[in-house]
Amino acid sequence: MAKYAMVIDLERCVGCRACMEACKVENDTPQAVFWMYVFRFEEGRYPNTRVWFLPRPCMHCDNAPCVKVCPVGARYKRPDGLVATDWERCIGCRYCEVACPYGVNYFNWKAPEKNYYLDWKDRDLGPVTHGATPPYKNPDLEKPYGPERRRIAGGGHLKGVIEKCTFCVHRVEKGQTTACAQACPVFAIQFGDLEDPNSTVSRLLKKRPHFRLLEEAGTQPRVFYLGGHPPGGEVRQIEGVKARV
Amino acid sequence: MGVKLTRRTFLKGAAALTAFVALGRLLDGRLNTLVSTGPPSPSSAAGEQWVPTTCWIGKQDCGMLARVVDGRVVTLEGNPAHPRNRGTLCPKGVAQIMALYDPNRVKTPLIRTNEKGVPGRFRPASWEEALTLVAEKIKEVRAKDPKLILWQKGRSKGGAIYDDAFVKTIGATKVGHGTYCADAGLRAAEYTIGPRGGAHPDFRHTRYLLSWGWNLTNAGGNKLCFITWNQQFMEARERGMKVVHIDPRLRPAGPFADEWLPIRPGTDLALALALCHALIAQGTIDREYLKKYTNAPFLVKEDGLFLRVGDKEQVWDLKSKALKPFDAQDLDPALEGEFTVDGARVKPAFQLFKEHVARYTPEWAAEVCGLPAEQVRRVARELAENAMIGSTIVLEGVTLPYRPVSMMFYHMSQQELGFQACRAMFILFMLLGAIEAVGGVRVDFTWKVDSNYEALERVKVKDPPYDYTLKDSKFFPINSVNPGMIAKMMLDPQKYQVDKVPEMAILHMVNPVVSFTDQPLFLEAYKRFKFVVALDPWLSRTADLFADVVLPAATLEKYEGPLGATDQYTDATAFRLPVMEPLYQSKGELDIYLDLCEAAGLLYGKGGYLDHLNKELGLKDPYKLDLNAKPTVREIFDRWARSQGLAEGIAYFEKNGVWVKGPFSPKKYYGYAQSPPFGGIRHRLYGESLLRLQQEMQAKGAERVYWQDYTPFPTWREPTMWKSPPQYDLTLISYKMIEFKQSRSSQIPLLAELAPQQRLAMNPAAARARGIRDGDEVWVESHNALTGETRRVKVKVELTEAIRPDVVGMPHHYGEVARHPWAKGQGPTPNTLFFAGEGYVTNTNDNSFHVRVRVYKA
Amino acid sequence: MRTGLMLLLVLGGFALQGVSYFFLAAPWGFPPSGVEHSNPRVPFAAAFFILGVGLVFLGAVVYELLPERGEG
Amino acid sequence: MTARGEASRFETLPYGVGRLTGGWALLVVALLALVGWGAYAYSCQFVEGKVVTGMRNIGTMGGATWGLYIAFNVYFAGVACAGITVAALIRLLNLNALRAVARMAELLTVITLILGAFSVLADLGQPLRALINLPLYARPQSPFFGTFTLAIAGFLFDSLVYLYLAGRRDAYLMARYDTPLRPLYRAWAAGYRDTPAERERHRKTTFWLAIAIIPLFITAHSTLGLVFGLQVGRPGWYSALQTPAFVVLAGVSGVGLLLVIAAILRGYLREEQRLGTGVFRWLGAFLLVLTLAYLYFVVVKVLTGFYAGHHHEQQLTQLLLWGAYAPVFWGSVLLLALPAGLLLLQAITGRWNIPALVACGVMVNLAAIGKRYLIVVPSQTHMSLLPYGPGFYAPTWVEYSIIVGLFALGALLYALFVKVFPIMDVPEEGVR
Repeated sequence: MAKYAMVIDLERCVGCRACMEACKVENDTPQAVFWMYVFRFEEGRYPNTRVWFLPRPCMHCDNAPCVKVCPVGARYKRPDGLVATDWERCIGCRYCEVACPYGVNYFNWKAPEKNYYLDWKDRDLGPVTHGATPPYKNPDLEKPYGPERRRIAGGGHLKGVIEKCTFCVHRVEKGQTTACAQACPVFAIQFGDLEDPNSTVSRLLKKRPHFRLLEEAGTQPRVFYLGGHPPGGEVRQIEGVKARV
Repeated sequence: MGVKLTRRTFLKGAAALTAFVALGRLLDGRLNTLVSTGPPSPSSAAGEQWVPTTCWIGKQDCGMLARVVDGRVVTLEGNPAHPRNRGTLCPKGVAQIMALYDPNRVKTPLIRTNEKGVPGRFRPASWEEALTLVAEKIKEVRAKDPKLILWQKGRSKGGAIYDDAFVKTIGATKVGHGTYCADAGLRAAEYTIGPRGGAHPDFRHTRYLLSWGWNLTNAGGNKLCFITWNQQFMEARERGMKVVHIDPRLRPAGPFADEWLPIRPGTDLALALALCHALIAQGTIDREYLKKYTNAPFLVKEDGLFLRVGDKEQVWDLKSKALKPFDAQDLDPALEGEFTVDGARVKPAFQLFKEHVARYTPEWAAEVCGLPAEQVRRVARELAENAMIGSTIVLEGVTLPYRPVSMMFYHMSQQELGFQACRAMFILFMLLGAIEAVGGVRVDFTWKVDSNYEALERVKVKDPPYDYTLKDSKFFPINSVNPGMIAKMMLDPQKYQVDKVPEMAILHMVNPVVSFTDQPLFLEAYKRFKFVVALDPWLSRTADLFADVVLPAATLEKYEGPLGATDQYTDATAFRLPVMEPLYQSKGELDIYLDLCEAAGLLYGKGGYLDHLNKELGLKDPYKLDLNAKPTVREIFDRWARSQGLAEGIAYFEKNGVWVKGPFSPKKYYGYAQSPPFGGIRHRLYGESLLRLQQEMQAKGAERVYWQDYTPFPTWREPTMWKSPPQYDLTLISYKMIEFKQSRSSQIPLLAELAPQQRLAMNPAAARARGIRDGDEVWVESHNALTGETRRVKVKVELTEAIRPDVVGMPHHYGEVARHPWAKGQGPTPNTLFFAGEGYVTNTNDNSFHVRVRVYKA
Repeated sequence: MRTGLMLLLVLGGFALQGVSYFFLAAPWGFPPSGVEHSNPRVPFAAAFFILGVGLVFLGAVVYELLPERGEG
Repeated sequence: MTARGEASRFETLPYGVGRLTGGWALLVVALLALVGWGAYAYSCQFVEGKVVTGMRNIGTMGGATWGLYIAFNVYFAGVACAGITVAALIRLLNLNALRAVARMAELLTVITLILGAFSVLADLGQPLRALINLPLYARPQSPFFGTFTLAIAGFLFDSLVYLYLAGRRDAYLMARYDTPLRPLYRAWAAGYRDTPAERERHRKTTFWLAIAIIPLFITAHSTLGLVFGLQVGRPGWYSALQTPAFVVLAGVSGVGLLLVIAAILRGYLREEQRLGTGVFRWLGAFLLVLTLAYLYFVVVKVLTGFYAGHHHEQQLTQLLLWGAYAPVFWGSVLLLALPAGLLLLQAITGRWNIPALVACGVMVNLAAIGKRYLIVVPSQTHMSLLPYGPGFYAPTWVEYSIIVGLFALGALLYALFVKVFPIMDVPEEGVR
C-alpha cells in the first residue's frame, strides 16, 4: 500500500502561482476557490527585508482534525494517506472547516453554474463545448474512486457541499502526479510514495532538512517543506488573493 | 383505538416528510447520496487525445500538450519533450484555456459606425466585406506612398513570417514595441559587443550574478523569459551561484537575493561607472582580452577621433616602441600612457577611459545612487574575486577563458540614460574579460554579430525633411523607432521637419493606448489616422477608440511558426498547432494576411506575398511555394518542414510538437570560441562614432537635449526628471507581474482573480509621512520636467517594506481590453503618468519608464 | 409486571444505546485511519442509539400508564 | 352550537384556557406574520444557497463559516437544558414555592429544543441530505453526534415525557369540564384518576426522571461545549473551561428567560398570589448564583488568555478587550454585571422587585446571545494559525430574518399551548 506525500521546496518556489491555476483548471474549481494557495510573504524592515513564498495545498494529515469531526463520515482518511471528501455524502455542516487549522476547506456557497467566472451559456460556444460548464470541464471528476468506490474527486462542486484539495486522486489512481506538481515551472512541488525508498519524495526527505506546517497542532501533515522556515508571527502576507464568492 | 390513532399520525407524518423531500428535490435538484450528480459528461477514455501545440501567451513559446476530449480542450499541460519548459507551464500558460473559450472575444469582423476617439459602435460584417474594405484602403494609400501605412506590432507571435513578408509585400513602415521593452539595451549590445539582445548569464557556469532590474524571477531575460530562465536559475543556485539584486524593489528577486542594492532609479549608469573605477583601481582587469579583442589600445587624438593611417586604426606597440596598425601580427599594444606621433599627442582609448572614470569613485556613486559606499566597494571586490581573470576551462576539447561572473539586465535599459548605462555595464564586464567567456555575459543563443554592429557605426545624420520615424535625423541618429515619438511628431510635423505623416495604421495585436507610455498623447495622435485596422482576438482599448475595422484573430487554434525552442544549450524548433477549429469566425493571422493580400491583389507573382514568404522562410526549389496558387497555411509550413529535411513535413510537429536537434557545441556557442574569436570584430570600449554623431548633430543645429548623451564613453549626468520641482519627491517605476503578459492576459478571469486591481507599491515610512494607510485611495501625480505638464491617476496603496522609501511602483497591463467583464474596474495603467519625448526618451529614441511624482490622499 | 416491563425498557434502552454506540456505529480508531472509520457497521446505527434514548424514557410512561394488576 | 355558547362554557376553565381574547388573537397573527417572513427568508437561502448569508470560508475568503445560526443553536440548546433542569430540581427538591413555574419550564424546554433543531437545519448546506445521512451515517467520534442525539433527540423525548406525565393530573381535572377540548384531556389523562396510588407512582417516576435528567443535562450540554472545546486548530476554542462555562451560561439564559415568561404570565393571568414574589425570589436567587459563577469564568478566561504562551490566544484576548469585538464583549459583560449587581442588591435588602427581575432576565439573555456569538465568530475571522490576515463577518437580512422567525415560532407555540392546557398546576379548589 502506497503512502502518498507531497514535498515542496521553498528554496525553489518563485511564488508564480502556476500550481494554483493548474489546480483550478484540472479540478474545475469555481470562482474564489483555491484548493492550492500560494502565500507571498514579506519579513523584516527596509532595507533588511525578506520576500518568500509558501504553497499551501491540503496537508492530508495523518491525524486529521477534519476527519475526526465529520458527523457523517463524508471526510475520511484513506490507507494510502489521502484525506478524501465524499461529496455525495457531505451534509454541508462545515465542521471540518472550523476544525482545520490550515484553512484549506471551501464550501460551495452557490450553485456552480452561477460561479464560473463568465457566462458560458454563449450560443456560439455550444457546438464546441456541448454545453459543458465550464467549457474545460474535466470528465474524470464525477466518477467513484478507490476500492471503496466513493465520489471523492473534484466532483460537480454541488451547492451546499464542502470540498478541498484531493491530491488529484483521479490522476494519482491513473499513475499520474498531481496537477500542481505537474505544472510547477521550477519543479518545487514533488508528489510521490514514501513507501518507495527511490521515489523523489523519499530521496529528498532523506537528503535535506524539512518541516511541516503547525507541527505543534499534532496533525501529522503529509506535506513536507524543504528549506525555508515556518511562517512565524513576523511574516506579513503581500499580494494576498482575497477573492470572495 | 389509541394504537390506530398513532398509526394514522405516523402515516400523516410520513406523507408530510415525503412531500418535503419531494419539494427538496425540486428546489435542490440533487437530493443526496442516492442520486448520482451532474449532467452525464463524456468518459475520458472514449475519444481522448493529447494534441501538441505551443503556448500562445508568453514570449518564449513553451511546448504544450492539449488534452482534448471529444473535440473539447480540457486542460493544457507542458510538453515534457520541449527543452524550454520540460513539461511545466506558468500560470498564464495554464489559464489561457479560458482565453481560448472566452465568449467576449471578437467573434466576427467588425466595421465601425461611429466617430473615432470615443468607445466604438461596430456592426458585424462578413470577412469578405471587411477584407475588401481594408484592401481598398491599402491600395489607396499605396498609390500615394506605401510607407504611409504604419504596420505596428505588440508581441504577436510567429516572428518573421508576419513582420517581414507582409510588411515588405505592401511596402509599409514597420514599428515594433521594442522601445517600450529593452531596445536601448539591444542597441548598446549591438554597438558595444556585436550580437543583438540583452545581457544574460551563462547559467551552467556563472557563479556571481549582478541581477539588474526587476526581471530576475518575474520575466527572465529577453531571449528566455519565465520558465527556462527560472529552471536554469534554480540549477545555478543549487550550484551555489550568488545573486546581487540591483533594483529599487526586492520583490522580483524573491528569496534569492544574497545582497540587495536598493538603487535610486535612473542612476544605474553611475553605479556601473563606479564599479569600473573600482576594478581599475584594484588592478583587477583582463588586459589580455582588452588588448586583443577591444578597441581599448586604439590611439585617440586630441579631437577625440582615432589616429588612422589610411583607414586603419593604430596602436602603440610596446615591443617595437612604434606605431602599428591594430591588426598587425605579434603585438604588445599599450593600454596606458601618452605618446607623441609626429607632433600630435595621442593616448590609448583605455588611458582615456581610466582618466574618464577617475572621478566616479564608489563614494561618489554611493551618494548618487543612494547606497552605502561599502556595498559598492564590496560588490566590486567580489566581482573581481569571482572573475578568476586568467583562468581557463576546457569544453569539448576547446580551451576557453573561464570568467564565472555575469549580469542580467533587460527592461532596466528603459530609462533616460539607458543606452549609456547598458554600455557602461558591458564595459564593466569587458574590463573583467567576461564577455562571451564561459560563465560570463551572454547575449544571443549562438554567437552572431548583428548587422547593426556595422550599421550603427556608419549612421550619418541627414538633412530634413525627415522620414516620420525620425531615422537618420538630427534628433535620433541612432533610432529604435519609438511609436510615442511618431505620435508626438504627428501632432507637430513642422517641429520635427517631417513632410509626410502616416495615414493608415495596421495594429497587429498591439494596444498603444494602454501598453505604450504617454496615454494622453496617443489618445490625441491616433485621431489623425485616416484609417485604422486591428487584428486582435479581443477588442483592445485602442481598437475600441480608433479602429475602423477589427479582424478577429485566433488564439491557439492555428498554425504558426517556425518557433525557436532552444533553451540556449540545446537547438530545437517548434510550431503552434491548432488545438481545435478556430472559434467563432476568427482566423489565424497568416490566413488573414493571405486573404488580405489576395483581396489587395498582392498575393501572387513576383514581389507578391507568396514570393516574400518564400524568402522569409528560406524556401528553395523544390519546396518553393507556387507563386500563382494560394496555399493553405498548413501547406506552407509543410513545405518548410520538408525543406529542413523532415520527411514527414509538418506532420512531424503535429505528432511531436517540437523538433529537438541536439545540443549546441561550444564552438557555435561562445563568442570566444569562434575562429577568429568574436568573428574578428573588436568590442567598442571607445565609441568614436558616437562623438562623430554628436558633432554632426550640433552642426545641424540639434538642441543639447538630443546630443548630450552621444559621448564616446558613458558619461554620468543627472536625469532630466530630477529637474521637477521638489514637491514631486517620489520616483515612479513600473514593472510586470508574473500573472499578466502584455495585452493578452489581464482579462483572463483566472488570472485577473489573482491580481484583480491596480496597486501602488509604497514603503510604509513614506506612507506614514503622508498620512496614508494600507489600502487607502491616493492620487499619483506625475510632472514633466521640461514641459511642466502634470497628470494624475487614482489608485489604491499596497504597503511593502521591499521598496525604497523615495520610490513608488505600479505594474502594467491592467484594463487592456474594452468591454470585458473582468477588465472593468481594474484601475489605471502607469503609462498615463509616464511621458514620451524629450527628457523621457534615450538618445536612441527608447522610452523611459521613470518619472517624478507626488502622492497624496484622494 | 409493570415494574418488570419498565425495567426491561430502561435497561433495554440503555443496552441499545451502548450496543449501537460501540458496536453498530462506525468503529472508533484514533486517529481514524481508514475507510471503515467513516461507515457505520450497521446502517442507521445512530437512529438505534436515539431509539435507545427513547426507550429509556418510554419506561417511565409505561410505568405510569400500565394499569395495576387487579386494579380497574 | 354558537361561538358565544362555546365561550360561555370555557369561562369555567382555569388560567384562561380556551378563552381567545382579541389581544391574544392579535399576538398570534403578528407572530404568524413573523414566522412567515422567516420562512420566506429560508426559502431564499434554500434556493440560492448560503451565498445569501454573510458567512464565507475561513482563510483566503477571509470569512466565518459558522455564524448566527450556530450561535443561536447553542443559545437555544442552553435555554432548553436549563428549563428542564429547573423543572427537575423543583420536583427533586420539592421546591413547592416554584411548583407554579414547573410546567412553564418544561414547555420552554420542549419549544427551545425545536428551535435549536431548526437553527441547525438552517445552517446546513444540504438539509435534506442531513435528514437521511445523520441517522444513517452519524459517527460517535464527531462531537456533533452528542449534539443531535443527546442534546436534541434525548432531551426532546425526555422533556416531552416529563411534560406529559406531569400534566396527567391536570388533564384529568380539566376533563371534568364539558368542553370541546375534553377528548384531548381524556387522551392525555389516559385513565388517570388521581388516586393516592397513582399520585405516589407519579411521585416516584418524576423523582427518578429528575435524577436521570441532571447528568443528562450535564453530558448533553457538555457535548455541545465539546463541539468547540475539542478544536486544536482554533485559538480561543480549545479550552477545558469551554464546557463548564457552556453549562453555566446555559443556566443563566434559561433561568433568565423563565423569569421573564413567569412575569408575563403573572400579569396576563392575574395570578398574583399563585405566582407570588416567592417564585421570583427563588428564580432571582438562582440567577444571581449562576450569573456570578459565569462572571467568574469570564474573568478566569481573560486572565488565562493574557498569560497564554501562544500569541494567538493573546491576540484573541486583545481582540475581545479592545479589538474589533470589544463592543460586543463589553456589552455582554455589562449586561451580566448589571443584573448581578441588581440581584445582589435585592438579595441583601430582601426586597425583590419583579420588573427589576424581568429586566435582569432580559439583560442576561442578551448577554448570553452576545457571548455565544463571541465564542463562535472571532476564532474564525481573526484566529487563523496561518497568516491569512484578519477576516470579516456580518450577518445578512436572511440570517436575521430566520432567527427572528424562530423566536416568533417559539412564542407562537407557547401562546397556543397556554390556550389549550393549563400552564400551571390546577388547584383542587379551582375545580367545582
